[in-house]
Amino acid sequence: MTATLYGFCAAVLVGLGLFGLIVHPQPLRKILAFNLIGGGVFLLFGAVARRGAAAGFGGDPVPQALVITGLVVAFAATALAVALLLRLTGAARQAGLRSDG
Amino acid sequence: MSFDIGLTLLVLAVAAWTIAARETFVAVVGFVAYGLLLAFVWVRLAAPDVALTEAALGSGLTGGLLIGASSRLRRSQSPAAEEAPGVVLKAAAAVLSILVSAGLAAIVLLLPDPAPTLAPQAAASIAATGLGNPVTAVLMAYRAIDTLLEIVVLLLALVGIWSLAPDRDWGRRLDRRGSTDPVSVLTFVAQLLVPVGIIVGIHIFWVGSVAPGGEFQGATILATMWTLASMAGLVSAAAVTRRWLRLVLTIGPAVFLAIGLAGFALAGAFLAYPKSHAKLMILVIEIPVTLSIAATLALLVAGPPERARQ
Amino acid sequence: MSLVLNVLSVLAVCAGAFFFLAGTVGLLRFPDPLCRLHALTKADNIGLGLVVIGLLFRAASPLTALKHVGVWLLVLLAGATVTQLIAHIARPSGPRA
Amino acid sequence: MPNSATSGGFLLVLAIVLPIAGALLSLALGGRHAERITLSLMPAGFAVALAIGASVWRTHHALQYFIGNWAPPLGVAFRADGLSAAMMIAAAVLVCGIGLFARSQFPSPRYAETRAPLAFWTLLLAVWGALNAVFVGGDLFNLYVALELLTFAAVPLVALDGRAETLAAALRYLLFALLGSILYLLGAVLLYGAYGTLDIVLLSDRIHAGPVASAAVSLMTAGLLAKAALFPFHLWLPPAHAGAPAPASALLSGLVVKAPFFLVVRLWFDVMTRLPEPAAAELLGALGAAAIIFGSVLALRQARLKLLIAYSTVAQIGYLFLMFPLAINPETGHPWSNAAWTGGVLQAISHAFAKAAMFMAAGLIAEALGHDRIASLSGIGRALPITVFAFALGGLSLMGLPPSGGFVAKAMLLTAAVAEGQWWWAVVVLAGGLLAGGYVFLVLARALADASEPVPPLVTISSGRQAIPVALALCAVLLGFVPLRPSELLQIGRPDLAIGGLR
Repeated sequence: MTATLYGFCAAVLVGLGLFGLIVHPQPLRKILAFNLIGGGVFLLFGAVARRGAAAGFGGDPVPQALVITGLVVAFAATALAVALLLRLTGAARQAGLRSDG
Repeated sequence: MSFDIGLTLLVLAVAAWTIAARETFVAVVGFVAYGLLLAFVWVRLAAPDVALTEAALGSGLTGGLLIGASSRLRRSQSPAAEEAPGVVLKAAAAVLSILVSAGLAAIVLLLPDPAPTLAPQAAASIAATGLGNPVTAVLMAYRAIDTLLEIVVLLLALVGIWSLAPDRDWGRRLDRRGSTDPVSVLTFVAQLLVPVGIIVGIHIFWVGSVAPGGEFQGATILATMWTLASMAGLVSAAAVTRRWLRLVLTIGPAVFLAIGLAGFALAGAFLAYPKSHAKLMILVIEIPVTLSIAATLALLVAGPPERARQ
Repeated sequence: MSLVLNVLSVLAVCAGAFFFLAGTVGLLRFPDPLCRLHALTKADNIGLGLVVIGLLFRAASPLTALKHVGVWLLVLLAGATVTQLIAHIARPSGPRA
Repeated sequence: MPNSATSGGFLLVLAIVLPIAGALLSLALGGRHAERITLSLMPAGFAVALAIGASVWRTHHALQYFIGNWAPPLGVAFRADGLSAAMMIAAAVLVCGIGLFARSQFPSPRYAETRAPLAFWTLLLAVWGALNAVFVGGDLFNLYVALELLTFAAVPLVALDGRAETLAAALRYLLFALLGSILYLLGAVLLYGAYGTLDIVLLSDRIHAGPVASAAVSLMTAGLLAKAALFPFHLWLPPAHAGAPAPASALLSGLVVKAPFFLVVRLWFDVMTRLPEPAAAELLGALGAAAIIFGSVLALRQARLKLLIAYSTVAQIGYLFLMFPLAINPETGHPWSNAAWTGGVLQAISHAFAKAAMFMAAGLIAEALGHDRIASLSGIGRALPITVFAFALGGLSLMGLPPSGGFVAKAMLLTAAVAEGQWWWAVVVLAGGLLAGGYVFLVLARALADASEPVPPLVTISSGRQAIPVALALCAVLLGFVPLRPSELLQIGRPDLAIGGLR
């Protein structure tokens, strides 16, 4: 029951993130929305894991472990995207200064 | 159950706020709260290992990274206004999102009952790994190849970030902006907190073989402590060209690979551990891996080597 | 005996929750950043302290109790630091140059 | 599929471990060593790919390996069938060619380490390892990690020069790729929730038609299409592929976009063996057709050579997806559906060679002239005849003229379309060929024209560097001598059902 509830929660989170990804023009907001979707997808893993509780475990450890891997990958993605964005902002500003001056 | 319903509503409200907020900075703060709430959800889903990772990495380190980015972007905001999305686009996006959510929710209801699970198999094989925490067994034994490749993913992200450095700044130290804060409170608290945090990080890593925790969670805490210390001006990163830094970064995956290859000879397969020494070999992998992950995460947050701009 | 402990525990946690509520109301209603910070720290320091005291009555082992107190101390430390830093930026004369 | 590891399975591990270890070593030693490590690993990696191909060919069975002796569903399997082997060999040849070609562009620094060479050589090895991981992955989540490995290695290659345009292109590429990954992962978790395994072979046994399977496969396919830049997800590709340095463009356009396509093939032909989805296959075909027409027309209108080639990639990716409506047939086991499948795969491989050669040629032309404006190419044919020859040979394959791999691939698609009575796909193939002829001719006509005004002093290009694109383009031509029928190597290890129509 809990698993189903959080499964619904995950479904709505994915939708919310997708909406943000489409409507926000700023890249940082897109990165944020991507992380929101990620949270939803990982939560779905959690719901699936909870449904698979057996053998004395509160949840299926396989999807739980996959989430940990996924979270680390998502962090790396965010860090790379943020670094690209900051560098792009800097480069664009320099290019703007040069064309102004 | 009512607690779970309340928590769900709260998570959704914060998520919606994050999307709806006008200011990016506000949205980022909302995201940090969202991550912390998700950590609670993970506890409710009987996944304490994930809860720790979510709190430390998904909310903490990611949040710190995004807060830093949003404040830097705010300072350098270009006057040209971003084009706002039209009503049609918004409506279409809303319809699409609602359809996706509804579809996913329907599928959640359609999942088979009883659910298929690998928990019994994971439990049956755990003795061969010498571990007590099934999640660690999945990460370090059953699916060790995923973990190995994932560490390489982290390193590649770092190479990617470094490759963004201006050529003239290659070989410089990674200066953090505003590091020497005149307010000494930060320095004071860093001196107090960092040793505690390091102990907590090592503890969380160490108990990972039998209890919730592990190398990723521990490494994240260590990385956070390094970031805090560098914000307070207590430490500063070495130049990216330093040989010892490169060794720290690569020693973890290198040992992982080496022991994996040794598995060919010792246990008949890549990344297989001989039964009698499985736990020891996993530990031998985990210690350098934790070190490498911590260093990589900290440097990912620090960004490319760049001259500090005034 | 356990009844007395339970009652004490519930009372302390409720009192803590009240401070959190008051702190939140203050955060939302107070006029300027310094007042808001003041309200917030009350929730963090006293509210969390009372909740921790309430949980101490139910702690399974001395080690768990020690961890509870450790959490409280760390939150106190972090709260005090962050408040100090925010106040520095937010005070009427602005941050010291 | 045997239930245990096959002999020679360890080769699959080596195919991934060698480049990954090399990338780690490059990063650790840095400086002057990165290039040396990459170049010295190339023969070994190439030999491993050949050994895998030979082993698959000899035993007529797919290679299989269980990592750590943990059998699926708990563990992760690597498998290499004929398709994997062919892709791995193609990737090895291309990576070696690109490595040799890039030596003068990313030279080892004499003293202090410099940024771009370190990043390029490390990332080149990482792309290689990631591609091999995609080609041998037998587990959907392991494939997710492999795809991310590929993304993180490929994106920084776009922005190596640090200009604002390429940074913007890289950021857009990354955002599309991340959306693709997360959709793929969403589909994977649904499959795990429904069937309790992520292993491709086990899944193909357990999966049955229903909303869960359809939703999961649609989500995963959509995510992969975003990464493969199939129309209408192609927006990120032209600026990224045109903005990257020439060797990186060759790598990205030739190989990196083929990895998600490869996974769509895996998903549709190996996971969903029992779920023919004609309607969805028609949709994929329609998107492919739109990509062919749209990409070709846009390529014709480009003023810059590298952008023209990048838009041509958009079009050529479209051909790959024509194989879905032609090979997934309502009347299963149509004798020509197998030819369509082979044609699609052959198109992926021959386009890889042809496009890499063309991007290299364009890079050399831009280096010699200092620009790549098509309107001012006159005289370059006289200055760099070998390079222009390589471009023309590559163009042959794009147009689908004999002898070339592109000809065989498109002929198979065409014949399958006619034989199955789906003539509209044949019209698209022909129209795409004509348009490709148009844009290749546009470039060649300019390049071969005599300069009306004196050509500005050119940077000299060594003939050794010019030889590499020619060699790759010749590989694309040699593929034209593959017999016009379902290739035997590619059929090894395919589920029995699909082979039904062959014999």
